[in-house]
Amino acid sequence: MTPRVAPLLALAAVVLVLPRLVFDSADFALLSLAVVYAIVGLSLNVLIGYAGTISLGHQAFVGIGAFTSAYVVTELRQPFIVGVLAAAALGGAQAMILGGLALRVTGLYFALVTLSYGVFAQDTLFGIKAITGGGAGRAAPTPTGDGNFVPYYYICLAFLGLVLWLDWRMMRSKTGRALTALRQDPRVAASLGIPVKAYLLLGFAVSGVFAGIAGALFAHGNGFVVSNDFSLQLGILFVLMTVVGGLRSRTGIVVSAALTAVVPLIIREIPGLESALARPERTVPVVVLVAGLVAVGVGVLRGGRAAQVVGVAMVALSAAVLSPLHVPGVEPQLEQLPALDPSMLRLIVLPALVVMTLRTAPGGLGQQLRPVVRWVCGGRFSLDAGPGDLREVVDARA
Amino acid sequence: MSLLKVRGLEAGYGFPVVRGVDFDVEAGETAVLFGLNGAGKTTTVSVIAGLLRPESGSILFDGEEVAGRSAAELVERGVVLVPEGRRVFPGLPVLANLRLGAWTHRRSRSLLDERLDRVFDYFPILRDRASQAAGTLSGGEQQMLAIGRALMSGPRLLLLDEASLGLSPAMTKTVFRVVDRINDDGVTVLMVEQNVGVLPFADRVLVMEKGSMVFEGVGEDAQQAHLRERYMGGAA
Amino acid sequence: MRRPLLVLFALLFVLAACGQKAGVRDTQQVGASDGIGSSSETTAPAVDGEATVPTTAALPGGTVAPSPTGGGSSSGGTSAGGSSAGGAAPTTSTAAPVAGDRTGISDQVIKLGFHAPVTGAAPVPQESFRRAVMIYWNWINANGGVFGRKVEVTFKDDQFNPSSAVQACRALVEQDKVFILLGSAGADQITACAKYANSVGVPYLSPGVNESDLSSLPGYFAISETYRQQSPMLGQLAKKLSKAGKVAIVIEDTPTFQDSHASIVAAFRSQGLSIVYDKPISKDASQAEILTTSSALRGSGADVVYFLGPPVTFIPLAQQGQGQAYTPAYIGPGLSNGLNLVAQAGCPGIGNSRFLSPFPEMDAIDRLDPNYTKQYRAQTGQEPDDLGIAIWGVSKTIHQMLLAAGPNLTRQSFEKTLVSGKAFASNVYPALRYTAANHFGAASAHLLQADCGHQRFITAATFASSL
Amino acid sequence: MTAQALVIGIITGAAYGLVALGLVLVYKSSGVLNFAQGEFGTVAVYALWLGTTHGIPYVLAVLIALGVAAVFGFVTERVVVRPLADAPRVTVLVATAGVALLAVGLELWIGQAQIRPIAPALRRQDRLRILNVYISDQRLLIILTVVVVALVLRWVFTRTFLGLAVLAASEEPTGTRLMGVRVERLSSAVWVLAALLGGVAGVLTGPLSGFGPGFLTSSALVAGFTAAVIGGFTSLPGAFLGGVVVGVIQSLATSASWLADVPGPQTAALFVLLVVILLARPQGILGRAS
Repeated sequence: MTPRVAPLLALAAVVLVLPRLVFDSADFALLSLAVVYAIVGLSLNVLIGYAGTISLGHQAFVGIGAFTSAYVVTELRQPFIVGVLAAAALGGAQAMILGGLALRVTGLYFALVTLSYGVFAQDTLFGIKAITGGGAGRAAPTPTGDGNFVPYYYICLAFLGLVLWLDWRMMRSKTGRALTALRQDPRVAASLGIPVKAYLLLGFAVSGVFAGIAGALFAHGNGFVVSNDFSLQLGILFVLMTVVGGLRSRTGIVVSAALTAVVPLIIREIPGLESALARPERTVPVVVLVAGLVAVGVGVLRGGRAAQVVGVAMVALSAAVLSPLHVPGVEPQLEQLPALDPSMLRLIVLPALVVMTLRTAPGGLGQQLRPVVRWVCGGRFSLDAGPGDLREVVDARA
Repeated sequence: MSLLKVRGLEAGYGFPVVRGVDFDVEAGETAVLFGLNGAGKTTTVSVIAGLLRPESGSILFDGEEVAGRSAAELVERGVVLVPEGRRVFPGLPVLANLRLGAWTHRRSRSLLDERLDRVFDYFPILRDRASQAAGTLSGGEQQMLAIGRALMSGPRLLLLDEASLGLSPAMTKTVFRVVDRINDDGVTVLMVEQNVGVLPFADRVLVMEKGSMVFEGVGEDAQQAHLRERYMGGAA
Repeated sequence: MRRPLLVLFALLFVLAACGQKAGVRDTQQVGASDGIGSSSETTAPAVDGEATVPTTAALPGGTVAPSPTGGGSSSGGTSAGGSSAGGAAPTTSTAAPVAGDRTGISDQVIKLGFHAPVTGAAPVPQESFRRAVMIYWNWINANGGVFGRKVEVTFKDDQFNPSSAVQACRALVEQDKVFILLGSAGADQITACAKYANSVGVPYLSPGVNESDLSSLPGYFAISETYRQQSPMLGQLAKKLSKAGKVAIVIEDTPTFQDSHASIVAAFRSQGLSIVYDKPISKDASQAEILTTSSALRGSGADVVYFLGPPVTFIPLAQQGQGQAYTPAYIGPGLSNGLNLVAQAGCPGIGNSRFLSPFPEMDAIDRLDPNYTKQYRAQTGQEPDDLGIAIWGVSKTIHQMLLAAGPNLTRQSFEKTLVSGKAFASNVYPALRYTAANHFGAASAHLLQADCGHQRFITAATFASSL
Repeated sequence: MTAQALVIGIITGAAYGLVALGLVLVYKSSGVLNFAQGEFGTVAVYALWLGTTHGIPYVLAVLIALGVAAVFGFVTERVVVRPLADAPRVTVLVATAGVALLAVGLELWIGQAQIRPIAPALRRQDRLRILNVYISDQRLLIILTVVVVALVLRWVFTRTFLGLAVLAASEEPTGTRLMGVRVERLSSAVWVLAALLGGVAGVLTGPLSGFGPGFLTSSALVAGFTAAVIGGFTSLPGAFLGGVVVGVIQSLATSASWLADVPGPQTAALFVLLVVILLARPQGILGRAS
């Protein structure tokens, strides 16, 4: 199959050129973050998707990269690229240590270890004042000059390209096949003569390197890092966005992670939505409206009558409230509610998407995008294009 | 009147497995359902036991329509399945496994003791193993436990799915003999089998092939040689 | 086909259809947020003073003219601004071209950037904050503004996280193009933001916190006493309050507070007090740590405890102390520990506390500035609170600085005015006088005292410089 | 000092034990690590807060709060857990983490980010004094609740048909269904019970030092999991004892002078404890080797 050139060019234009036309240069800080999140998603995908090991402490992986690079650049006065390399190295090293533990503690228990590790890193590792600046944090200058995010976005894109390429190479090599065998059945893999432990450690190392790179880019894009940047919530958010993207689907993960990061930007670009969110008395009906539309959609798709009826009722009710016609008694009640912040929306929308993903589309966004991806790669366009390996969404070596 | 009357049964898992199956089981008899792997035997008994919802067709148990009812309802009516692979509760002691069998009668302690005695009468070995975790029993003992557990609910129709699978010939014979005793004590039995050693105990023989019933015979009919060769894996 | 994900994304875009009501624009951007990642600033439409200012109607017929300096230096400017209100030509208002950085200044508006924690570990009440942000400036704007320019305040949430604070400040500088930056509370956030502001040449003002890291920044100005400056007075206070002469020091574990720690140790020593407990407390202390700390404090016999940290740590510490039958006099510098909200949550454990504060409490504000309560009620229809005083005071101080800097405002002329030796007395915040070498220009503070009978703080002394 | 740390550990650890009990209950009956357990509690505190600030009497507000938690648990089971019954357990873990995040988002929206005070059920602070540490009535109530709940649950699981059925369903759902047990109802009941336990944890611990969005998750979930691991993850009294161990370790870590220079000594101690236990005795201190 030869890839179709035109769509690839269009994709390149969307990633490289379109942001310059659509967004202010200041928005590139957030776009850079979107790229960073994409790298984090790919890193997590190596662990969950390829190695079949859950990590709920991935914010620690990222944080270690962030502080390493910040330290190397500000204290050791090394250039940015040295910082990134150091972050990648240290990220890989710490991941391997944790991987060593994963050899002894498996399945759900390992998930608990990573959970505890994430909190431990935030409180203890990132609290070492000499390295991280303690609660005051540490500066991490942006290599392209402070506030100059347009070139930085392209630097991040370059690293994303590198990570994607490494990931692709790895999965096409012996390592990829070994990891697949290992995920599906460690015992069979071992009996086939695959050095299970070595490959698992390698998987951790690769994931750690990716996360380290992401951390360094995060730090220098932020201009500043502090331990509170790497909370348990962030770790959960990382897992959720990766699952929504669809495990083992590079495209899906990149898209889902990027969307997660740029929620505030998306909301700003949708006319009316932001002001609706900022007005408490309008937020509730908007939420009800969305829920109603979703209910109708799901009802139509899955043939649920009740869902359709309830959905229509919700839509009608919220539309009545939102319409210029004043509904007496409704608004003053709702005014007591605070505004719904766009980034808070992430906390509500993403989990909902996760549940939907796990229930109805285990392949996640990647599965939805697969027909397009296949078409771009030169295949025939078909909505049913290869559902791929959907047997399980997340599998742990239990 | 037939205790179990199956008509036009269709079932599957998104794709059809059982297509238009009809058969009857008379009260008090032992029916044996033969067929090669993938013939739809397990699917058929799963539907009867309420584990799987049929696509269409009717299942009359004691004259009442039970197609699509839940397993819990069927157990209450007296239809109990001993599933393939036994599915005992490995972490629980044998006694707890048995007690759970009497879930539908959990309020009556006297009934419980009475049934326990009966099960121990059928399978004396279980009495010795009462406090042992079920997972530590041998395959044959687990099969006995699974049957004993099913008996605890006081079934009228006992469904046995591949009870002899993985058992030694001696153990198989033992299990068949006990099942025959259970039948003699008034419980109607429908066995899914691939082992022709069960034939001497069978009052009725059913044979399935590719999701359809291809043979239904009573008594001597079932012993025909060609059937033996085609569906029962040759000489036993 | 079941493609619910696509459907949902599509629905998100459908939302575009449910547009906004005419005339509804938010006054300030209160970016509540989740503490996740670093991208939480909201980017609502810029502040639109006129849209929501009810003041013209609410002001009692011009009886109260805002003249915080007490003298009419504003008249010339007003007419100049008025002439350009139509927005025709940018050059009409200023006779001579101005050399210097005029970012955030136009003939119509002066843009101020403000960051504060309304989410995160130790936030201030969001709704109360949102109400209060524009009260002072609405009043000024309705009465002609500052030299004819209306003052806009763009607010961003710093999530009580230095990293997010830098993000917020960067957005204020780059996207909203504000003239100066203002900080409110949270030493780590103020320090981080001030450093950033300094690196891009934007003046930064905040209530006084630490001096280390800030004293070297030419563009930073403290508009109240720093923690170090308050230490001698707190030493005197401790001496007065302590019967046993034993005092304890509990400071949140961050390097930012090193100078505060050194200064209070010195102040206690110079008062001849013996420091019987001196240990930092974690930023998010567990129940076990709080209990351990409070029982160790009790064991040490200290009857005065110097506390420096956010209310989220202070309140449980005082509560658990109370549970351990230990109610020392908590004293400290601070911005947020002296709020009524803290009294409501911390009483009776904090019953003996006294905090120095840059702003007075509700019992004294009417005496010092009667306009606050009036304006608050008139503009919001709600009862005023002390968080509003804090913001009112900052705004009033900035107003005086802007007036002093004159109509030809640039960042350079603004900073020059500040260090010119002029005094800025808002009568709410302490009087300020900066020099080129000293940007910590306050010399007094209010002393607040807990009144657990009414679950509030009362003003025990105003503008005190020693006790 | 050490003896005091022990007392402090016990009274703070009881709260962890309460969270751990809910975790163990769900794990025992469905093999799921429930990351939403903390949020069951936080949601209840928010309901209690809304109730009391709207003038509902305390006891009634508590009941409503527990009801809200129960409904939350029920909905979680129906919408999230049941459809994933056949999915790998880690998938369900991710889904419950999503539920937790969702709850935090809603709490932020409804209650803003503030740490809020709320009155305790019992106010007396100085009734009991052990080793110079006062133990408030509220803390006594927590300890009592944990012990009673642990013993009652243990009784249910070892002595009653219901408990047996729950255990059986976790091992062999099809087999259980064939015994005439309505496994789905059982699953609902377990999650409602776990949510109620979470609600009790929230309502009892929320007043100790105020609550904010996700407070029980951030303050007690990791500790609760560690406690559950110490208890072997299936032993209910073990969950309580594990909570106490975690509390004691935390208070020892806080007061240990040799740890004074380690940032976040409590978290570090917790992490080391978890790793050591999992490496040395994966079945926990009280758990049975399987």
